[in-house]
Amino acid sequence: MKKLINDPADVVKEALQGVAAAHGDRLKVLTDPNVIVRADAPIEGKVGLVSGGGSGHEPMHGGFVGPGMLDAACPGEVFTSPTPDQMLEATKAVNGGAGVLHIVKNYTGDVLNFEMAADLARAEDIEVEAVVIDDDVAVQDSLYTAGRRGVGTTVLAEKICGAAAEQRRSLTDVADLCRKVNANGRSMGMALTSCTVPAAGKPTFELGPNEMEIGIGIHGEPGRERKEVVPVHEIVSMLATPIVEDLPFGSGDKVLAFVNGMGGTPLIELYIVYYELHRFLSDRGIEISRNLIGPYITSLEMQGCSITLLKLDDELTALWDAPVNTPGLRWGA
Amino acid sequence: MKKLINDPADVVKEALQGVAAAHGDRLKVLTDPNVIVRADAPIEGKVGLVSGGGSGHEPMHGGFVGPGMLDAACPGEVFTSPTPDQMLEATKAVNGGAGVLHIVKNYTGDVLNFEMAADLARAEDIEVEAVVIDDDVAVQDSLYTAGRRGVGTTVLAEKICGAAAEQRRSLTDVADLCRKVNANGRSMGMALTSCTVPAAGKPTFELGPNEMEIGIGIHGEPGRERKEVVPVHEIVSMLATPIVEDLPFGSGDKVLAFVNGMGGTPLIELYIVYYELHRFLSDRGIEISRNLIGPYITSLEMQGCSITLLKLDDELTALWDAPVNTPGLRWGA
Amino acid sequence: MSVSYSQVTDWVSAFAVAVAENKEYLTELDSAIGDADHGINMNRGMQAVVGKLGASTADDQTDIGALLKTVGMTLVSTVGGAGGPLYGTLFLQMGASAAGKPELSPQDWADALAAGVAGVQKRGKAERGDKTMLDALMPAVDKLQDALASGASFDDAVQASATAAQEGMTATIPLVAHKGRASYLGERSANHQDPGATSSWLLLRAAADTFSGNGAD
Amino acid sequence: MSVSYSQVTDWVSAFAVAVAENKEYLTELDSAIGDADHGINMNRGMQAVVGKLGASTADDQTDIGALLKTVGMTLVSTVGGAGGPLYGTLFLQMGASAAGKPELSPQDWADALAAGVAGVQKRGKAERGDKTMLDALMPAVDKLQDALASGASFDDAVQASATAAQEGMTATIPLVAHKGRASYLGERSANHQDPGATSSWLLLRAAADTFSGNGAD
Ligand SMILES: Nc1ncnc2c1ncn2[C@@H]1O[C@H](COP(=O)(O)OP(=O)(O)O)[C@@H](O)[C@H]1O
Ligand SMILES: Nc1ncnc2c1ncn2[C@@H]1O[C@H](COP(=O)(O)OP(=O)(O)O)[C@@H](O)[C@H]1O
Ligand SMILES: [Mg+2]
Ligand SMILES: [Mg+2]
Ligand SMILES: [Mg+2]
Ligand SMILES: [Mg+2]
Repeated sequence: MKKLINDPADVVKEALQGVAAAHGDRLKVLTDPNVIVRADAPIEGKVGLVSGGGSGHEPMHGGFVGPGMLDAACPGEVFTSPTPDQMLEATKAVNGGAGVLHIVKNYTGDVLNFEMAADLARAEDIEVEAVVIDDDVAVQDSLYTAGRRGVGTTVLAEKICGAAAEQRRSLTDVADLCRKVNANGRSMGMALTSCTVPAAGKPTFELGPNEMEIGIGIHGEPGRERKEVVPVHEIVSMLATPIVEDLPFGSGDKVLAFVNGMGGTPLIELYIVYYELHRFLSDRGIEISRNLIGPYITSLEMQGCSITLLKLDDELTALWDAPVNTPGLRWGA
Repeated sequence: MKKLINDPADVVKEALQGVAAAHGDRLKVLTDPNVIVRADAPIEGKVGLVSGGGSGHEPMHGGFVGPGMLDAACPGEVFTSPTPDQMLEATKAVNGGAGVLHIVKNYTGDVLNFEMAADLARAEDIEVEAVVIDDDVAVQDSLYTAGRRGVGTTVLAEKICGAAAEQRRSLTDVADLCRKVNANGRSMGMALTSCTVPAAGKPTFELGPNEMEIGIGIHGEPGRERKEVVPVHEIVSMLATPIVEDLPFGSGDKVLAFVNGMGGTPLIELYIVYYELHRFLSDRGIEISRNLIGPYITSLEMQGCSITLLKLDDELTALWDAPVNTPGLRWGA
Repeated sequence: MSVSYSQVTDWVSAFAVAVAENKEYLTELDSAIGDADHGINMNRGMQAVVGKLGASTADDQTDIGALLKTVGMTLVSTVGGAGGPLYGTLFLQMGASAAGKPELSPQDWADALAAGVAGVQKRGKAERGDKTMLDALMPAVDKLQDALASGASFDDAVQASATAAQEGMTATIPLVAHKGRASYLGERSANHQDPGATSSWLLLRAAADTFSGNGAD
Repeated sequence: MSVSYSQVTDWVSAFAVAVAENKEYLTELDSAIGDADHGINMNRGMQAVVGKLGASTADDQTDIGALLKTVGMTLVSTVGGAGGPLYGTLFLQMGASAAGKPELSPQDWADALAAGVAGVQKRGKAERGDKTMLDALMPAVDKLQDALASGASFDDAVQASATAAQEGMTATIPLVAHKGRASYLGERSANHQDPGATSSWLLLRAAADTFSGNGAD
């Protein structure tokens, strides 16, 4: 394992010290337990937005803390959901009296830890709502499973709900909006190479020199199937077809197209993916009216990409366009 | 070789089509020859800023075209300097009557092609100045060599000169400013893994499972030496020591610290690098007053990082802070 | 025959040792069907527990319930993932069941374990056969209760309980996961042993080793 | 004995074939001390040249200078890197030297090549011994001039010139590069053959093959 780290056990701690050193002017980094908070939190009368999850997906979530997006993020160990005390601390730190929304990706660990934290926060008289994001079409939903995973739509939900919270919308409103984003967003990813959890010291999985994994999870969990690598236009079709069929997205729809890099993917390749996605959607009469291209929800050094489509209406579009000022996503400010 | 591409020969073309599809509202993408231009170019009375180089370093340079930064970028084939006809076309497209500055990284190919282009542009009565960036301390300068390579300072020069050009400073002024940035910027990089040029189909170089290359070039050219991988605090010292000693940077200096990812490096690692760099500089009384952390001048999927330090004064700081609105770098707009 | 406060401490310590020894193995199992962190997570948590218990200077070692709650709270705040809330809940509910008790009778032990496992089931909403830690824990509880009901010695009962956990663990191999990260694998999760069931077997084996033979008095 | 318009075309085509055949080899050499693109670049350029010459319907094949200029311009606008301007300049300067000529005498050929190589030197500001294409080109020009001056046949002169290029190419192996990307390697650039010198040898060998023996008339 070759990484730019010191001791694997210190990865999260030292990265947070880096965040504190780099962005101390606008973010507070709490330790014991670890929380990244807007420097100006809590904001009186504003719904507080809290998310969190395992580390290794940067810039998500810590890089999305700031005006117009999250109020706080709870970084867990690498690929491990954070603990309830982190979420409780974050919830208290951002509670400006209008309640706190927990944006939770649908993984058992995230859900369970956020549940415990919400119970603890409510016991301290903080109003908490939780919305679970489950947008990954790779693994089909069923009564008997933990449900779909939460992936790319999380980034979009954090941005859009962040904008709504800045408008001082109520907790119920912002939570409903979050559910609406989740209901209109679909994602699927793929990997060309594995990632390596620092504490594990070796690749999570092995892919042959000509293999790819379609439907990969952001922790390197395997997905739908392992295949021979094919030209990217076929890969885009393998990802976009189930996405489009699932919602479904159809002719006349306007979408936000999010082409995400898994962490080790050259940006030039993501633009080729975007080119193919643009063609794929044009052929079906689906119009891309907004886009986001880059590594925003990553899996350490994994090479690969994911595609997220979010059906847009005027409300979502306006909230997407609203100013945001975070280390990871910034415009209009 | 596993990549998200179709035919290796079409990588640059299709990525540019992706750029056109994604950013057509604010960028024009010319083909034959390939140039990325601000949609509103040429701007009457503003010095035009043109840069360019091989592709594979994205977002540099194409991602830096827009208000407050470049007016046009010329993308060559992967890791291959673009051709004079591209630069001539770009120069003509951005010439608003105040002349055009070519920002050239110091590689023989870039220098020669930009020289030919400048000759051609001058023959068409366009005033052209060229500034060559040569900030890489990895390879020492000497009378007998082609000189130092141009790396991270290029990004900073494009941002800072872009801001100056927006203020309608003269070509001489902006060119002098560019030389000032170059004179005050120093960089050095390292690699944990190789990159693979799509048309070559295999890694440019091989590093053992425990080896790293110190002083790597952004095209995978070897640098100073090959070593056993060590903890990142030692790596930062190996990169920052020659940088600090070269200018030299000393106690009381304020700097912009730029921690750059080579394309395949997880962001969490770059924050650890930043943490170590912050400690390294603090120990020497050097104050980081601005920072930039992320993959901005990349080498395809190479894992590794580079550090750039730029000595700041009030002028450079103000120009750095000025609004910029490009796909790759954006604030205040 | 009963379980003393210090034996409960010994059990927790023995589990910590077993987790440390099997850290790579548990992570390996998790990388096949999950996200390669179960051993790392459990070890981080159990090391924190060991630190906590070692630092505790309470002379008053009379409340096994309080001890188990401390273990549970420590796991909840250091493990993360699914394992943290689930093992945390297991110990918290065992602690509630054993609240105030200076020692546990065989039936107290069985009741506490049953309460803990019921807590895991309630928190995680999984069923037996979902390929989770419950597949080791539930047979272990059943076997323990049955053995005690049929008059077996405590020694034999805890041994039988550990064996049932082991069988339950092994039985996860052919199963298709329906809960946790492995569930996303569908059919591909079969032919792999569940990491959580494996750590649960270590937990029950540690109990058998600590409480039986010259371990128990 | 002279070089006709169609022989010049043949020479250019033969060079294109040689570059295509040695594309991987040239790139391999460049990856050892440069950026792994020399073969790819030169091949892209020479394929464009072949396309251009094939498409040209000029009946009027009287101006070898114009032909060489077209080759040069095509290389300048398709190769990029250092190779583009350098090989482009080589052909452009050869074209200037041969301007208006329908055929080239041996001395015309030698003068054209000398002009091209002088152009390369002026553009790239490299010296002999800097481990560049000049280390193949300059000995080739010298040998060609010397051979003709000492009364050798054109056949022998072009063969001698190619041999000198080959020797110059091989002599780049121990050299430490002072120009181009390889210069950043310092001492580590020694023990590797320069890719540009290698493509230049292919150029001169193509000339020898095309102009000598039954090639030249
Ligand atoms: N809903 C659930 N109920 C009971 N046990 C579960 C549940 N989900 C997961 N588990 C157990 O948790 C184990 C994984 O724990 P761990 O790797 O620490 O957490 P994570 O899955 O968050 O990475 C699984 O092997 C399984 O035994
Ligand atoms: N200044 C120079 N003068 C002459 N030849 C040079 C010079 N710099 C580089 N070269 C030649 O160019 C070759 C490399 O060409 P190429 O790989 O196409 O371009 P780049 O170095 O830009 O990638 C080198 O092997 C060397 O022979
Ligand atoms: Mg986990
Ligand atoms: Mg090159
Ligand atoms: Mg796990
Ligand atoms: Mg080269």
